[in-house]
Amino acid sequence: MSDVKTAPAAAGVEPTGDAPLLEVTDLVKHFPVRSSGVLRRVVGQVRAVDGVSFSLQAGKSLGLVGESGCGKSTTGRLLTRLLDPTSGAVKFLGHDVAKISQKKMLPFRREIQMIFQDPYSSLNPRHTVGAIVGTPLRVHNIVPRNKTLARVQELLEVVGLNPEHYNRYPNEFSGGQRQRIGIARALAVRPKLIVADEPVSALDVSIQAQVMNLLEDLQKEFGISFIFVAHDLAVVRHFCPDVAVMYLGKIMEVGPRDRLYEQPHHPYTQALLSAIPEVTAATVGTRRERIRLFGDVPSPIDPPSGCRFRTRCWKAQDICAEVEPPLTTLVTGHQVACHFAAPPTVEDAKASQIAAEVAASGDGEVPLGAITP
Amino acid sequence: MTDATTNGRPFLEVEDLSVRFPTADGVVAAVQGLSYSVELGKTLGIVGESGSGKSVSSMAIMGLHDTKRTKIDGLIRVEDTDIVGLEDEKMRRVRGNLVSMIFQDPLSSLHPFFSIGDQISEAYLSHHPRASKSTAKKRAIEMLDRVGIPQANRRVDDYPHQFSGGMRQRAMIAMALVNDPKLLIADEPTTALDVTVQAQILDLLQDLQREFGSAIIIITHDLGVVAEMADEVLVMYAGRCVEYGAAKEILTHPEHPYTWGLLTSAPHLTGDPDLRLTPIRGNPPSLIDLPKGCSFEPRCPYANRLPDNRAAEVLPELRPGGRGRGHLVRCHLPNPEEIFVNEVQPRL
Amino acid sequence: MADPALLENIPTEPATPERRTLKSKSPTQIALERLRQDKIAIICAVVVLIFVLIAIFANVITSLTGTDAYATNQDLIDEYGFPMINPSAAHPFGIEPRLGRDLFARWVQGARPSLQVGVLAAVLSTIIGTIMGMLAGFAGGWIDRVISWVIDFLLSLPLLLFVIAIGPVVATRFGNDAETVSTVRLWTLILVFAFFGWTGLGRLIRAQVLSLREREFILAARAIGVPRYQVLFRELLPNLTGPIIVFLSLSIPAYISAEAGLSFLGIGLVEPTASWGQTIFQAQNYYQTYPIYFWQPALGILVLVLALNLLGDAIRDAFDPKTRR
Amino acid sequence: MLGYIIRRILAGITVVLVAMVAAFVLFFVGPTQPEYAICGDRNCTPDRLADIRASLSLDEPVMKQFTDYFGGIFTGREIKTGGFTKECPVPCLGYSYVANDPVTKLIVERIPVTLSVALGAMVFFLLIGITTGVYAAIHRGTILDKLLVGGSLVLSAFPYYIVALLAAIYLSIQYEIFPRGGYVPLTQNPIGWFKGLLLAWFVLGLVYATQYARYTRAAMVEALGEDYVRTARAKGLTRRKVYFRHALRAALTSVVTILGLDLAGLFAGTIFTERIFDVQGLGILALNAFNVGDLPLIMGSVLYAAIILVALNILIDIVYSFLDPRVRLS
Amino acid sequence: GGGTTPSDRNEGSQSTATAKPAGGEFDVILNDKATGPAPEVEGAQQGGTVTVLTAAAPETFDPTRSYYIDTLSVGRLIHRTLTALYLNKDGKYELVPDLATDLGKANADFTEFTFKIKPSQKFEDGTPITSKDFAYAIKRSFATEELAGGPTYQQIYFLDGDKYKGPFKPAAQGGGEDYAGVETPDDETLIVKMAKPFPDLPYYLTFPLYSPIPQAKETKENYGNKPVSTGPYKVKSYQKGKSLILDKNPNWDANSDPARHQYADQFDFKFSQEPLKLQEQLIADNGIDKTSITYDNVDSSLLPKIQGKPDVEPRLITGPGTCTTYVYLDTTKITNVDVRKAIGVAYPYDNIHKAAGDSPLTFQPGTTTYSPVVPGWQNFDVTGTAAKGNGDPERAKAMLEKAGQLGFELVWPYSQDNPIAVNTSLARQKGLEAAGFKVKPIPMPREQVRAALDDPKAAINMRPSGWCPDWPSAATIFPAIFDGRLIALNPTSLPNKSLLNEKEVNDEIDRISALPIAEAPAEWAKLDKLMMEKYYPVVAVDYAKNAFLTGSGIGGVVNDAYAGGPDFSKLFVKK
Ligand SMILES: Nc1ncnc2c1ncn2[C@@H]1O[C@H](COP(=O)(O)OP(=O)(O)OP(=O)(O)O)[C@@H](O)[C@H]1O
Ligand SMILES: Nc1ncnc2c1ncn2[C@@H]1O[C@H](COP(=O)(O)OP(=O)(O)OP(=O)(O)O)[C@@H](O)[C@H]1O
Ligand SMILES: [Mg+2]
Ligand SMILES: [Mg+2]
Repeated sequence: MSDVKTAPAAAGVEPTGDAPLLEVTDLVKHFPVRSSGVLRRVVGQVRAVDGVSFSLQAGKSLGLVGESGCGKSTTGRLLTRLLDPTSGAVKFLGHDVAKISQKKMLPFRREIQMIFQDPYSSLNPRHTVGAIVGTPLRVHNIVPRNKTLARVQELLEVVGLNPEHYNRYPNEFSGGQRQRIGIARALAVRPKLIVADEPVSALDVSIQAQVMNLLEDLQKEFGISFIFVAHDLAVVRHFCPDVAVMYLGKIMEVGPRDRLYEQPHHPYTQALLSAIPEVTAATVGTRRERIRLFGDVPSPIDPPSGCRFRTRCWKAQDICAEVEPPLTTLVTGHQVACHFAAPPTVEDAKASQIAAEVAASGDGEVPLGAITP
Repeated sequence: MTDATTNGRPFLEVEDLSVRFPTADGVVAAVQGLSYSVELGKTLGIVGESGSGKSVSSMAIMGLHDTKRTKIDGLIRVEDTDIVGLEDEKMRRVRGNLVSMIFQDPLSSLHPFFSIGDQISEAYLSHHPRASKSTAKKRAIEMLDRVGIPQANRRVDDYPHQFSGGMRQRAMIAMALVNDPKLLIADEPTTALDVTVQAQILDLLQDLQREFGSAIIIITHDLGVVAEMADEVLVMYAGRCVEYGAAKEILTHPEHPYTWGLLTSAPHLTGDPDLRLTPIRGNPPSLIDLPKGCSFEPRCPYANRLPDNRAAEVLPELRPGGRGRGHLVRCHLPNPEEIFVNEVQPRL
Repeated sequence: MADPALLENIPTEPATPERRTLKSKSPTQIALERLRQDKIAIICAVVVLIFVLIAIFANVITSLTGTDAYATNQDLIDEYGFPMINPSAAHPFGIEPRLGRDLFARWVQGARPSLQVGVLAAVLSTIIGTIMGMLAGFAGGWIDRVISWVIDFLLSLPLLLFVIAIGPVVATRFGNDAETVSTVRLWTLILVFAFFGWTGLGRLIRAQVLSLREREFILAARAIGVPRYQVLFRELLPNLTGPIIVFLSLSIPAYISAEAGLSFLGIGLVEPTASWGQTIFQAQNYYQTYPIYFWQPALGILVLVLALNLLGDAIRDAFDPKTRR
Repeated sequence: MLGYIIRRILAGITVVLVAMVAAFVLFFVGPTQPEYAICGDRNCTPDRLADIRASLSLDEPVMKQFTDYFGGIFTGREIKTGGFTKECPVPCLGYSYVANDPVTKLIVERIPVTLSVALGAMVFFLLIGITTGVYAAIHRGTILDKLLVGGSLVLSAFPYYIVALLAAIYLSIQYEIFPRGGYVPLTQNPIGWFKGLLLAWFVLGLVYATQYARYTRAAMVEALGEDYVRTARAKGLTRRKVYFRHALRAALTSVVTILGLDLAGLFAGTIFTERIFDVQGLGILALNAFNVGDLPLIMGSVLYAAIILVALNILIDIVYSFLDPRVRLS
Repeated sequence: GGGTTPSDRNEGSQSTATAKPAGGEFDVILNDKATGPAPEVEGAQQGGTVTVLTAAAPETFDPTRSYYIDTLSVGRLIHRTLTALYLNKDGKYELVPDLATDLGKANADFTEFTFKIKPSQKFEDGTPITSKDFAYAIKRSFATEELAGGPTYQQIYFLDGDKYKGPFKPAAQGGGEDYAGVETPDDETLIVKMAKPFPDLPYYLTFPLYSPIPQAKETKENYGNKPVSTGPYKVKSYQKGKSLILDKNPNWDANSDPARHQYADQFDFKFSQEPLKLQEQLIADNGIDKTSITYDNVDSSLLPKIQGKPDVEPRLITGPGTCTTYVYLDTTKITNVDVRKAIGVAYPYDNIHKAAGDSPLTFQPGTTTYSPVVPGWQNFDVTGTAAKGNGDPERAKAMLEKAGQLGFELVWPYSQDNPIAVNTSLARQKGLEAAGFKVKPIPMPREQVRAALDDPKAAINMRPSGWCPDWPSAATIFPAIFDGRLIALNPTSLPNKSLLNEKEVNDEIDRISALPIAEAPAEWAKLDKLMMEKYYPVVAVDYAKNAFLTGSGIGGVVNDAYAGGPDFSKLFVKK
């Protein structure tokens, strides 16, 4: 294991100046939607990621939360250049990753790695564990061929797997063990940044904690930075000092976790937090007064004008439909994109429930300004 | 609320249920010696990690196992009917009528080729053979409306893929409730959904229960969900019940090390984020050659506190918990309460 | 050593001496090990191997047994064309009606062209189909459209009729002695089969690649920086072994029996190549009056086909980590 | 959907055109000598050979023949054949060299025959194949299941020609289990039509049925494992409904795609079946055309086969989209 | 005319037989006085349908285009002609007047013939038959470009035969309504004029080619689909290559027809049948097969299912055919007659027959250029092999050595896709090699074999083929294939496949051709012997025999050599 630590530093990517490890500015990714006509014209865009900015210092971790389809994975893939951004910049140590030619990407690939959500589909079922973990070593020529076996076994040990399972296939492992294999693979190149796309979502709670602890330890041990994507706010809170909440391709609220979880200013963050069922003596057997959201997430092809959340927001007023609220820094030190940013109150829960009832009795929508807090 | 019991007995009684699958590798003992009961108007939560036999046991209540490939022993009594070994046609009349079930993944559980309305009416028609198609369709629209699908009369002809995840699960619920069952088994109904949607669905289930007074079994691995929904909790591990009792009791004063593990391994929204999580070490055992002693022994951090090799050698009986009140626990540890208060609670 | 906390809760077994001798095994090695455990597979492999050896050493076998596939023994034939002798040491399977050639030797010699056509055409079409399917599925865009179009195009040509049109024509371009014509015919048949035969596999592979392409392990490989062609051949290809092996094991017998079928249209292989298909064709009228003539090539094909099929299934299973025996 | 279909049709047209060009080129590359076939064995004088060549325009430049031919399809043309000049209306596919009849007529005449064989066999193999496939899937692992799979292997190991010939001899001639083969138009005598085709349907159907049983079995096994089948059972549906409405419906989609190609093959003619069971359809027609180098008929056959294939491919896509609403709307 | 048999057995065939052929058996009785009706067939019954199965696929039933043995014999059911050939009860052929009142009156040098038409004869539609209809048929027979495939003696023998192009072409191109070779002074009289003596004309007129054709019903190339009938049967339906169904013709006058019967109600011809299947059908004799018959020769591979089986063997009808199998030797390339004879001596007759799947039922060894069914036939044996056994390689070798030609190279083509052809070629090769020849068989696609046999420039020197006389006269043989002047007349094709050009032979052909029918046969026989002894242009291999199966429910089955099988008109269905 000590070998891993002293592995030669990655060649090629030198930091320029004192740039942060990662700086994302106005990142946009639109997927074209084509018509079904003869010409297959582009008739629309799935605005999967629509202007996301944040930065990350070396050794730190940023959590990315949000509901399904809000663009978390797409962001992750843009960072690792598995997708080319429509616009915007991803600066890694000052180099714009989005503009490097595919051929020159190799050194960067060594610096930015990825862990995937699904431990079943992220491992090639026809490769042995040895081959899976050995691939990055081979591709980046990290160790001579005859040393690969030993190095892979060390990596397996680091992630807590039996090194003698080298010749086994992934399907012979449990979900948690597979996720460890995926982690060993990402670790093999000793990256500076790991984009973890929901690495524990598919795991059982008991196993989830094992993997979380492992990631935590690895981060401490090797000083790796993480972009940690998840939909579970508790998990993100546990792992990341900074958290960004996404909704429909945009960041709604971002900041240090204490502020964000204790003083959520965005109605959406508030709704998310209140929706999480918790085991506390207080909750057992009784339902809390929670914020209830109505309706579904709108289509990213045609997002609502102005504030994207307004169609489900009990606070929404006319201005929300007209002006898109910018991400503004609050006194608490975190940033929120809302015209009516305010800490949660008991009235919010009530108002949201009224709105939900209005929606249910009507056609599923609530007119703007119908509920005034 | 309606009378909680029929003939003074709980609506559903499961006694000493065991489900085994003979396979090429050996006999998989998916469920062993499981007993519990549910009363009308009450909710039972079953928790446990993947593969602990939650689904298998509840599918046994529905009679969904392939009788040729499954060995089911014990007693399952629904209302007045003994389900085990019931002949096919009679069982069919119970399914979806007296007892119905919703599943984890609403997309794969709905037939992709039939419209939502068709699938709901079909469920209605199969237990109301004399009803006309249009009645069935009206009933479907009514149910969709009831579960909160906006513009139900238009959406009834949509196909599952045209629904969002939350709507699909609502449709599943509508389908399950179309025949006014007295027991609804919800097998991880929200695992595939986002938290906000999960909250909507859980609300819906509670509303419906309040309205119809039916019994609910909710299967989940999320203790938070159990805490919000259940009156009673059954914790399963490796096919056996390891702890059983009132929800409040079990969630606040659990006595089985496995339950402690479940509580300590999940991060919480409040509390110190820098506090290290305490996972349950190791992996779940194979159900083919279970250790003859306590199945949790290999992963139990407290097993070594027992004298001799008892944990590994002797299967612990389900015994009343320290504080009584119907709390049952399957553990050899003599002083679980003490350990919980002193060693486990601080980590929460 | 890293922080011991890393290993907390994980029961690590102590390093055994085995660890030192552990070797990295390729999937093929693992599959072979598994195959060795499979009795049916071994039997089938032996059967196939015997057939292959017979095909390769046909000349040796005939000369060892003192039989000759080409020498006529018309003195042993009666005036109605029927053999006047029963199978004997000199002619273990008896002799052919009409010309009186030794049937055993012809059976042995017939294994060669039959297997040649079957194996070569199947291997070629498998290679073409795999590459085309992978290209179309992975590259997408216009490459996909072109390949899909070509597949449609080839499917729309009546294969049989083109063999009829091409076969005899090509042969005569190369020479006019029996040997040349026969060899050219063999190769034409192989190439035509391969050229038309890959489309089914191509489509299948394309569909598979389309779905595999979305799997996260492909993303993982790209994230690591695995070059494109390696993604194709190292990551995707092993996941296609199932359909490829099945196709191969089904198409070898299909081509063998297609060659036999073509003989009925007068466009199969030609003498002096004594293929099984050719023999069945000539023997069809004798199915009741001289059954051994008809049945020996028919049984040859039958046994070979069954063995190949079962072997194919076994190999596919051996390569598939999911199937455990 | 409509746009998609139009796109498919356009692509299909290019396929058909290139297939015809290929047939044309192949004909001129190969030393086919239709004049000999037409001239016959007797009295084939050099003068007559030259006459025939001229009357078939074989002495003209290839390019001109090609443009004449294709022009004829759209505008019609006059054709000189066998000493007579004939009007050939749109769509003119030329006159068969040998039969001296318009190709269109020859093909159209045979279509009912081939369709009768193909559709009847289809009914047979779908019925037998799908029911046995479903049965085997439901009872997978049993001896019957294994027998079915093994039997289909054995059957596929023999050249089809032999299977069909022996079936004809044993089943119909020696033991008279089936009526004698032979095509009688349906419109003329429905019973005769049915009797005459029965054995052909049976044998052709059986050979295909073994394959379809295998496809269906595999698809059914997969479908039976799907969650929605479990849901169907949980709703309290009868077994029959679960298997046939829910599982089979899903399994059929994959069978339908294969069916498209197979049907295209059958519609283009089944040479051996037609020959052995005395139902001469398009297969024999095309075979003879290729054998004697009857260019217009070859081109006609290729055109027909290509159109059938393209059309069926498109049709299958449409059918598929009706079976699977996910395809329909995306 | 002539060529090969309909079944295209153009290569090798046949073996030993018991019957020693002797001369004179098949002399034709010229029965000028014969009148209808034809003598009853023993046991004949009315009604029923006769099904005829065959692997062949006749191309057309246009009388003008009928020339294959099967279309000719089927044509005789449909068409009546001026004269007819009839096989009588005693197995003798009679040439009888049919629609004509006698066999025709010829002038002294056989260049003009006059026929009187029988009165009140009708077509199937009831319109009366006149001499114009015969004249039109004659004119139509010259339209060989439009209606290809028919016999062409008229172009050689008839007046202006080489110039006139038939009624479909304009006069400018040599066609038109007017043809000098035929005159019809009135509706009963027909005068036909020749360019050179043609005593055999009454034979030639038995072809459906010269059945009356009503010009009003002319449908040109479609006429064959529904020819207008004059015979006992008319076409009910015809599908090319598939089936032909014949119904009774109510307007046929039995009393005027000395050569035809009308027993069955219907004839159902089924073409393009699978050979093995059709033979099995007749052997099994079940259901409809009981009233079926075939004219295809039985395959020797099936004989064990027939011979010695009391229920099958009697239904195998055998008898002589008309064809003779030869190997033409290119006399311009194998110039030494002794070498040619050595080939005949070395020829592996038996082995070739075995290889070809022949049996004693399908051939009889033959050593002459025509067979005993031709009047006047005389046997002789130039090679001394009797065309039996496997030749005498030793003697052949000695002959070669004597001629100083040991290792002489023999080259022939064979069809690579036809196993029979491949097998026979192999047997031939082994036999000839044993005698010290160098041998080079060339495999070719079927079409090319046809072309090579017909191509004077082909690099081959042996052409395995055969010949069949069109009527019982050697006049359909020598002038057609051994006349040396044919070579110059046909620079690119090869009626004379031996390229034999001997003045002696040519002169004899001219002389004998002008002799009356009664005198010619003996002369032809002499020419045959002379030609073979002196020039040996062909290896004569065998005389074909017919051996065909019939269902048990069919009566009146006799082998009619010139009908290539049964005489259909004699068939009846047993009740
Ligand atoms: N290749 C693509 N083509 C078109 N649309 C896409 C593509 N990939 C993603 N999208 C769309 O972009 C949006 C964001 O997708 P993304 O996968 O980033 O969401 P996510 O936040 O990761 O969701 P989840 O929690 O379900 O993983 C979705 O609406 C998705 O449908
Ligand atoms: N048909 C079967 N044959 C063999 N084993 C089976 C079968 N069905 C289930 N099992 C096994 O029974 C055990 C219990 O399965 P079950 O589905 O009840 O788990 P679960 O508690 O519902 O888990 P999850 O949370 O993953 O749904 C598992 O180990 C499973 O592999
Ligand atoms: Mg995602
Ligand atoms: Mg489950």
